[in-house]
Amino acid sequence: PATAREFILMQSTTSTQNSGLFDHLLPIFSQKTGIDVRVVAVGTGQAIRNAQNGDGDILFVHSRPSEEKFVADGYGLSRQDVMYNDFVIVGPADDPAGIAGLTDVTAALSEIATARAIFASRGDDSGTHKAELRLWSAAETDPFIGLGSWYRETGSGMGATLNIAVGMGAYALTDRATWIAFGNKRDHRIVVEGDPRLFNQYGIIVVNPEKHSAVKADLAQQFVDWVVSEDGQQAIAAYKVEGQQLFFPNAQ
Amino acid sequence: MREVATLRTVLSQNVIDAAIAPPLMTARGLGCSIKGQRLVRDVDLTIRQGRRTVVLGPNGAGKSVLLRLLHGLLPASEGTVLWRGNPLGADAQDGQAMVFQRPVMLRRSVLANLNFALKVRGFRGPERARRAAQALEMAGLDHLAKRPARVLSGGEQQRLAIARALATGPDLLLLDEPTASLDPAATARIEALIGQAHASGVTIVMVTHDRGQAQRLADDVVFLQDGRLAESGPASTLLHSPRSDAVRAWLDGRLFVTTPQTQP
Amino acid sequence: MREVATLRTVLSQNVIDAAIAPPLMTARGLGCSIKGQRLVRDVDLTIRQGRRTVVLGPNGAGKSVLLRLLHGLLPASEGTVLWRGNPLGADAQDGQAMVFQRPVMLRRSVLANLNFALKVRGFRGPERARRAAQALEMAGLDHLAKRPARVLSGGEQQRLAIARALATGPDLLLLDEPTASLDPAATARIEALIGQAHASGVTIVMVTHDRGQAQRLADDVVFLQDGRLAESGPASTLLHSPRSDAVRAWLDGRLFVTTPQTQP
Amino acid sequence: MSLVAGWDQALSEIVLLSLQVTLSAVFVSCLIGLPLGAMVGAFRFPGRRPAILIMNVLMGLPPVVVGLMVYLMLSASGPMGVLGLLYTPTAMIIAQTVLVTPIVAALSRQVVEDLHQEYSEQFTSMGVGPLQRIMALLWDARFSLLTVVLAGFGRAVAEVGAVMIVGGNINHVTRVMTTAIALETSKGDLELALALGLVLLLIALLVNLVVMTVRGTAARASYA
Amino acid sequence: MSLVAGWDQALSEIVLLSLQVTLSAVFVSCLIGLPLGAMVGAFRFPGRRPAILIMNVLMGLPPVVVGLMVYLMLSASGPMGVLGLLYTPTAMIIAQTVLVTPIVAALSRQVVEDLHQEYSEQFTSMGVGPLQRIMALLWDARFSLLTVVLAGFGRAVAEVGAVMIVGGNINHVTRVMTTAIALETSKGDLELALALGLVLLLIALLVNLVVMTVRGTAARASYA
Ligand SMILES: Nc1ncnc2c1ncn2[C@@H]1O[C@H](COP(=O)(O)OP(=O)(O)OP(=O)(O)O)[C@@H](O)[C@H]1O
Ligand SMILES: Nc1ncnc2c1ncn2[C@@H]1O[C@H](COP(=O)(O)OP(=O)(O)OP(=O)(O)O)[C@@H](O)[C@H]1O
Ligand SMILES: [Mg+2]
Ligand SMILES: [Mg+2]
Repeated sequence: PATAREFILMQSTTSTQNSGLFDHLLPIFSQKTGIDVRVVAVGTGQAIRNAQNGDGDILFVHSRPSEEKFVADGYGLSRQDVMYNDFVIVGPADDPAGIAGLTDVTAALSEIATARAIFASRGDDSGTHKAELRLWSAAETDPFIGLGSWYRETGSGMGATLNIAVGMGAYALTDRATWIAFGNKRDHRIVVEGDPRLFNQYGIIVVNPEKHSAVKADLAQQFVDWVVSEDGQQAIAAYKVEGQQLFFPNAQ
Repeated sequence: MREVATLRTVLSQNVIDAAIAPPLMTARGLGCSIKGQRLVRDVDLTIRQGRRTVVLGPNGAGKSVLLRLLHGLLPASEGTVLWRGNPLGADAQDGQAMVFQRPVMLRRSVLANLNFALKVRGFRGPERARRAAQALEMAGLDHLAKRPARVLSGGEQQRLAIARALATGPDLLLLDEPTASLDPAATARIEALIGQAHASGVTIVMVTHDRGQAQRLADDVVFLQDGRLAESGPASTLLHSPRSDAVRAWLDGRLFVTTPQTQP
Repeated sequence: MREVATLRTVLSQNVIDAAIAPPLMTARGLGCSIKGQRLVRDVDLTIRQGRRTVVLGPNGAGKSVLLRLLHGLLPASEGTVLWRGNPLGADAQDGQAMVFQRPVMLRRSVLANLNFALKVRGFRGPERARRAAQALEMAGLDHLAKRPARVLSGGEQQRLAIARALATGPDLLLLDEPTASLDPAATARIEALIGQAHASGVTIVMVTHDRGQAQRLADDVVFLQDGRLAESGPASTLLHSPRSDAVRAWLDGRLFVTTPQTQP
Repeated sequence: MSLVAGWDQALSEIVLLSLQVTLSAVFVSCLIGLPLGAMVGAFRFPGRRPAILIMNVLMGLPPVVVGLMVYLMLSASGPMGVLGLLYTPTAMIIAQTVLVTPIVAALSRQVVEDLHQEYSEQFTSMGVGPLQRIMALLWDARFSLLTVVLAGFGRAVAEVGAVMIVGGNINHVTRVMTTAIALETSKGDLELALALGLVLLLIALLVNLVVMTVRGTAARASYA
Repeated sequence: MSLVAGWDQALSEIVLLSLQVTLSAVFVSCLIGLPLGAMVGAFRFPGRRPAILIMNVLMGLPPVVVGLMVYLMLSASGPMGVLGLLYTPTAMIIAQTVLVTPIVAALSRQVVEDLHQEYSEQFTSMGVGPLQRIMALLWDARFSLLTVVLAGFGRAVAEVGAVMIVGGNINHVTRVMTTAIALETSKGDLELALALGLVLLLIALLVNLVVMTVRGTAARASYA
């Protein structure tokens, strides 16, 4: 339907798409500007790679070191914070590691390792996966000693990993937005939350048109400007699922 | 040629007299239509135990269709066929064997074709081997036993088909132009085999275009034209003093390519 | 039966005298082995323009294989075949038509089978329609023109195959037992058609098991046994005073089922 | 199912795109694969066995790999980037065509070869040229080839890996049934995913029904 | 390719699991699909046309849907949860079997039906029973059926959607070539993904070569 209209292409991650944020946010922007935003939601690595190849005008992911490298390598114009949410650890109701209610994520992870309770890791170098690995090292625990037994690398996206975690009664690290929007919770629930180290920052980058002339940097910049503007930030804050706010705008 | 004789000795004494021979198969008002074409119609026919019935008629008269009807391969659209007194059922082919006008060979060796037919009829072990060997000899195909059946020459295939049918020891043998592509010697040999089978009590229904063959082999003759029975009766009367024009014309070699069938 | 006459009038005057007829096709030392079996060997043969050559021999002698070799369907393992003076090449079948022992019908109607053959040989429009209609009439199949060719009776298929081959107006016609499953009248008619084609200059090579037919049609006779040429020559000499035992035995109907071929 | 029912317009958009992409891909695959299969099935030529081998192997072409290859071709930094085809239905058609063509070719090779065994000598005798031969074989084998084409359709309509990569599953632009199913699955909405799967099967059923009806009519017509 | 070379042990583990899962699934699919296809191809019975339709439609069964259905069956809260099969190679074999069986059945139905047209009357005349008939048809069509089986193998070996869901792509447990390719793709390591894809095609090539060699030998033996 958008044939006659201008559009930009955004490379983003499956977890962001699965949260439903884009379905809320993008129509508001399109209404306002007449620009459609087309989202390709893939793994973080793939999103960055696609953007490097020039197959996108905007990169919108949550993996700060990779984003900064992307800009440093000249693929992006500049990186801006947009919003954050937080990671949580979800687990089965019977809580075999006995970590429910803990607010110290490293302690919780150590408990999981000690109890050899099954933990489903994304294992796909995504933003969430990298955050998880940082937490394990903060807990001074090497999960890879349990690789193949209690530490399971699913090598899949967030949703698939949650399906697997639910399917085999495993713990998993996920972002709150995905979890709230997730439909196959069964008797899984959030067991650990609230640790400041679980902070999850989203950043947005306009792809550098000097690398790829087809990049619509002007239109992309319009979107970025809007998303970090008062309007855009409010729209983000207004997105709620089951009464809960999923993302917290924090653009400077 | 003693093979068929050894194959079936049971009935060999009581070659039954024509007049009192009990009916083995009876067709009443038999008809067959396929997709609106009436290929065969109004056929009344009695095949008597131990007799040789020869079916004659021009190309396209319905001879092969009739054989298929009797053998239970085509469903009758009209009328009935009684086989040993009972309507043709799932066991229509029990005790029967048919040699098709165009022999169908499995994609296997000559010997495997024989073995398959024998296995299906329940022959096992040495008995099967014996019968297969006998059939090979009968067909004169010993030297080709291991050759794929489908590369055999036309005549060799025809001989294999006949041997395969005889090997299982049927009570009723339906032969559709079995010697059409045989050399004169093989034809003579097959005729002799048919004679022997007949002598040992096998009932035979045979289609042929060869007048001489009909004269040599037929006890009874059935003459078809345009799907109808033009005439039928003992060979002696029918072939020598036919009543119908059709048979007379055919015997004179005057019955030319059939005219368009009248539509139903 | 005027159809073939009208089909080919070009050469009808100069029916060529046997002695001086130029060779149309020549085989020298021709042999064919398949998977180690020598099916045909050492065949020297001259097919003369405008003559009718009849190939005789028992089942499995290699008659069909020989026809395939001459027609360029099988590669010669030994020797050569010259067609109009040139070795058989990609255009081997130009000007030739063959009727196979087992007719192959396309999965189409009778008429479509004729039209396909004509189209392939470059006939278009009204000329094609004319020839197709003529062929239908020739085969006596007008009333079956729209029927799928593969449900025709055995004899009808054979007639269609002959008509299909004649329709394209070949110079050389190879016929493999063309009347094997034809009724007497159809046989007579096909023989007449072959005679007419011959009269109009078509060269004919024909396999048959029918001694009478050979006598009626043959100018030259080739007798094969066990893949070898047992004897060849003018029909008059060969059929009446054969030199070889094989031919004598065959003529007497004594040549029984071939013995195992000696392996190469 | 009520979920599906309440989703009318978006669903029909997705269904139509699915059909458009799949049928186009199958059509192009047949244009290439049927003659190719018929050629390899009917002709003897040096390298024929390797050709058959390759066609058979390519039936196992992984969709993700095909997706990646087409992506790299069409990507802005790829050789055909200027065409701007990435993340369009055209890209999805290309990817599916690459995937389905070997299936159609390999299977029709087998079907045509079986038929050609019967026709071969007759055709050579008649002087049937290469093109006529292929056309006649394809025509006479058409009823058997239908199953081959339906196998190709099945592969295309169910395929998600390749279209996901080159189409991007962009809402209102390149979202088709399979990518929608994958999305709902990753959202954990398994019921909706299954319901969509059912709809997809219904579409396949419909296409098959149409094909079978046409086939039946044609078979009857070819008799008359 | 050096990436692949340096990855020796992990790779061989994945390759072996891929082969194990795929070959098992194809084997079971043939056990079910070939006789089923032959039955529908050879016998006339009420409901035959619907049966053919269903088999053809099921060739378009979407892998993700199959994955979900098997997932729901095998999941802890599903009817067969007690077996604890989810996220094991067995689950992957089940899912692929569900996917491949209709392909084998539908295609072999066509092959057997074509052959049976020729054999039918002869078999009935000989009194060939149903079981013997099916066995004989499958045996005599075996060379054509090989292509069918290879099509099934191609589908199974390339399949990712179903095994991803029921296997979970768990490192050292259920990771196979296709899920590894998907993973590397999602990581953006397209080169490694493509290299793995190449390895997968090599595996398929190998399997096809073995099959073709066996076929060639058998064809020669069946002649002698
Ligand atoms: N399945 C079918 N559908 C339509 N017509 C058929 C079918 N089978 C046979 N026919 C037609 O029925 C007629 C009789 O066929 P049949 O094979 O019985 O002839 P026939 O007497 O055996 O002739 P021939 O001596 O040539 O073998 C033929 O005209 C044929 O075309
Ligand atoms: N492709 C092949 N492979 C092996 N053997 C073959 C092949 N084709 C024919 N033969 C054999 O070659 C021999 C000659 O066959 P051919 O068909 O030429 O015989 P024919 O003289 O035409 O006999 P008929 O009168 O029975 O038709 C036969 O024994 C046959 O089994
Ligand atoms: Mg007949
Ligand atoms: Mg012959």
